[in-house]
Amino acid sequence: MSLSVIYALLFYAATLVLVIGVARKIAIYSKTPQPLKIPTTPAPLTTSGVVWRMAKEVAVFQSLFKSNKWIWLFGWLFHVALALVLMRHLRYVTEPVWFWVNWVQPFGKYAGFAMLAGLGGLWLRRIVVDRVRYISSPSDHLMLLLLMAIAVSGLAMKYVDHTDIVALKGFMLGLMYFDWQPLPGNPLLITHLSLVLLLMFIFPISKLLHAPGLFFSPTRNQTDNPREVRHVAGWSAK
Amino acid sequence: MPGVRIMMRVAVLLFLVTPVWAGTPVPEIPKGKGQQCVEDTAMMRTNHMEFILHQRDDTMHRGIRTKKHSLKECIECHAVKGDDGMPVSVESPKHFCSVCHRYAAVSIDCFQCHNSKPEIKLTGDRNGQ
Amino acid sequence: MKYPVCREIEGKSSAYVALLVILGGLVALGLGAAIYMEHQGHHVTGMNNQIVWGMPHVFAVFLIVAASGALNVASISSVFGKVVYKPLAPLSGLLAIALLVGGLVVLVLDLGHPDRLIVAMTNYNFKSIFAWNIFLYNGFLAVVAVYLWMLMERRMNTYTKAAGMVAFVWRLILTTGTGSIFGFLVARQFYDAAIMAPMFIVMSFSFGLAVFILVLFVSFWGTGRPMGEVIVDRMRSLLSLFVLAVLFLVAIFHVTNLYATEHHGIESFILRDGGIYTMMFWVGYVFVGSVLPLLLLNFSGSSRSEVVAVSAGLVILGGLAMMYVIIIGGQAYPLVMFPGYEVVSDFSDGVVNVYRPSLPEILLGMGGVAFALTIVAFGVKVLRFLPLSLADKDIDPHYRPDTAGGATASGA
Amino acid sequence: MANNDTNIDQYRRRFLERSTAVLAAGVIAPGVFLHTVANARPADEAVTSKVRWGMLVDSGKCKTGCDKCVKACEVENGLTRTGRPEIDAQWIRKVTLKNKQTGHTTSLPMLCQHCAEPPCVDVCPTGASFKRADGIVLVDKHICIGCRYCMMACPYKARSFIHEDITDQKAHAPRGKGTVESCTFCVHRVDKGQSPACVSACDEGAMVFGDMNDPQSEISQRLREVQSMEIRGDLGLNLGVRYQGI
Repeated sequence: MSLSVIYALLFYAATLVLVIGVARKIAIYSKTPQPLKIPTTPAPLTTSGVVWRMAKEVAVFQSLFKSNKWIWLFGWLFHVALALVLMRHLRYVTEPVWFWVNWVQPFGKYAGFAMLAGLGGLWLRRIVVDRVRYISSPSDHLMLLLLMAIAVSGLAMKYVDHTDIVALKGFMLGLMYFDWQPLPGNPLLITHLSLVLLLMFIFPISKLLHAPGLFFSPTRNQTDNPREVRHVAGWSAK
Repeated sequence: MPGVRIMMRVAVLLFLVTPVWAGTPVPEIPKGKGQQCVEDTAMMRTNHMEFILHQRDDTMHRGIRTKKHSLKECIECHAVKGDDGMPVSVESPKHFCSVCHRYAAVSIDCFQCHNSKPEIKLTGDRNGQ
Repeated sequence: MKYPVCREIEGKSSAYVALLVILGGLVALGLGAAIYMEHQGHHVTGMNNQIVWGMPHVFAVFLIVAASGALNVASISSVFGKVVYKPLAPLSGLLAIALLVGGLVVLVLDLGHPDRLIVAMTNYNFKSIFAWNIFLYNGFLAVVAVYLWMLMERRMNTYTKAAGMVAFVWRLILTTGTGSIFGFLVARQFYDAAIMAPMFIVMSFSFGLAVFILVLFVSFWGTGRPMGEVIVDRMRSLLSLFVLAVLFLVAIFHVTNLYATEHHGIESFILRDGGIYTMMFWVGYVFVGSVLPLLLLNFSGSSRSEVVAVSAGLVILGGLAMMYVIIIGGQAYPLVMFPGYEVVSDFSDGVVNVYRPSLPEILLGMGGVAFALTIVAFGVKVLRFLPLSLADKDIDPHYRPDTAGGATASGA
Repeated sequence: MANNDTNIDQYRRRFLERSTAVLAAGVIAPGVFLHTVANARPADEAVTSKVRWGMLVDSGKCKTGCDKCVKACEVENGLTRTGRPEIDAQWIRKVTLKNKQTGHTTSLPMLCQHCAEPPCVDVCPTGASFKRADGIVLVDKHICIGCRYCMMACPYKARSFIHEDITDQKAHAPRGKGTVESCTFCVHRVDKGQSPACVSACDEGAMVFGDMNDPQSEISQRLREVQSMEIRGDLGLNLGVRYQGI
């Protein structure tokens, strides 16, 4: 089997694992009982207040900011940069490319470096700070290293050894149209794609599930109205 | 489980709207004049910017005016004619550079200053002196 | 005396929200103006091939000069050990960063190619004072950020003095660099003078303090935090001193020029025949920006915070007028290429160059100011920059309740 | 593939055209180009500081009201007028001088003086303003950020900022919005062994162009013979453009 076929099949498999895996986790989260009202105060009293609070959590990591400035700095830097980088990558799966992706493009280019800096800071923390090193498991380190390796291989393609991105886009679109196109055999590209595939495979069983998990945090997503509304959830509902 | 049912419906819907019948959109790269580009095609596809960049600095700062990697020669050789028989500018999606650069959403700065069309030669190259 | 404590402002009042909305609107207008200028090209501005730097540069240079001056209060506290100023140091640092960022944004957005900012960061010509300034500006941001960290995180407090010292030296070099942008221009009659650097340093003291006073007082009025007479009086005398110092150096600058016959042309242009520039100089800078505030600060018989705030506002207006005279006036006067000859050409040789500021330019400049203030307004909400109290009993080591009378908390 | 064939034919025809042009130039050049400049440098050879290009302007021969040099420059480099002179690019301009004491008037062309110590190069933050080894001062528009500090620094007002979008540039004179430009001494012509367009266009023989480092060149001989001056010589910039008869 040729490289292109192997990677095409891998991409389908990885997508299935990612989508089904994360969906399954979300289903589990949604069924997990939340027996008590435990929003951390000061908490919003209305649903729209909760939406606003969640929006701030998602966009600026508010509670992290309040608890630790350094983790916030590196973490937020990494996530925002990642968002930009992902938007930049949309050009490989849209034709014609959405107009706003063209605008994001130049920023996404430098966001790669910011992403690496953020990850580097987070990893440094796990090495340098005694208490954090003690509680860090191998998987904590490995996830950071995997993300850093993805960033480095991506940046290397941009700045060191170019790859034929027109052919690459053909390959990616080919996957979507079920009309497979050849994948350029550039070693850096293969490395980059393999690492991303790995990430997709392990995402549903990794700590990266904090992404959907955030929305299910009872301390964040509950309204502070235990006296006004009777709280009924989970096992206590029966 | 209503959640799972909804997700399955969405999955089916996504599958339905995916245009399986259409072929993958790939750019049709116009052929240049002559038999062969100045470098191997695969090399040009990945590294043309490096060649042009290197030549640009050599020409600009050191006065080296060899033609092999000169942008002017790229434009001459790869000009694409429009409906009116005249070479099209980079604004046109048919322009040699535009075809791929639009596809890959990579902006080109060259043509803010450089002409993207070959010079119209009236009496050859001898209007000097 | 209690240890001075800074706290975030609550930032939920409708006045605060309104402030953010207004500032945000101004920033959006400025950004829109910049996009318009870049898209159309600079022909939509008042700038042309004779007056190459215009309104954006007046605002940008003012903001950059004021930025280094805004750090003064922090320096006085950390470097020179004046306890009274200690609670003001964090705000001073924040304002310094905000003003510099605001100024740089304006400068960058006015470039012919703001998209090539990365080129400016990766290609350096070390003979250019401009390239040095890029280092100095970025370095200033980093140095002040570290200084704020040392200042605001308790376990780092021991390094505050060292970091404050570095920041202080850095800001002096930075303003020297800004002044030298003009001082190194051998071609132009009005620039090309070594005194530009010290003059800019003193200007930074004055303009920076004026901006600091306004921001401080307004935020105290807005939050209802108590402010005593001691701090207001310190600000009053400090501003008065700086305004006087600038006036002195400006006078020296012109007197030196007037002594050399070669410079009589440009001096009579600025001081006597320059129309708008002469007006800007005498009315804008000398009267409104210097004499009036000096009178208010020293002879109005009042050291109420309102009087000091109004004076600070006048100093800022005078500062902008001075920047206009230096930057635009200096370019309006024709280049002297052929001494002793009358020069005529179809390219504005030998005539006073005309400049009409356009709306987009002004909006861009205002946008930069608004952006700087947005950073401050947002900064005091999310981090502990603003002191809880500047009442005499909280900050003055020599405070004795019996002698202070009823003067405490008068400012609020 | 008829289309392809014609392409190849065109390619061949052009190739032949060029070869003959080069051949002809090689044969005729020694005679025709004698009064212009030294032999053209091979295309793959870098410029060196052995050569210093310079120009001598004889203001005595320069006629008031004549602007052939200005027009030639515009045609050669594709400079177009926008109708708003304050933002028009001006690489070379005619200046009329009137002595305030004596009333004597002189006319002369002003252009980039191609200083040996150019202030524009000193102040440029990115190094976009640079001097080629052979003394020609240029703007590398690829790294020009459009800050206009060089325009502030130039004692001769020789530089222009491009205020608008430009299309259909000459292939040998790329220029675009947001960058600064100035007289290039027609570097593309000089590299081919020709004189700048303005010099070729001047019927009065008021402009001489050549290698100031070569004692045998016409410009060096003239500079030895006649009294010449540099504009704002007080700045000590060692100019590549000298004036005679001011």
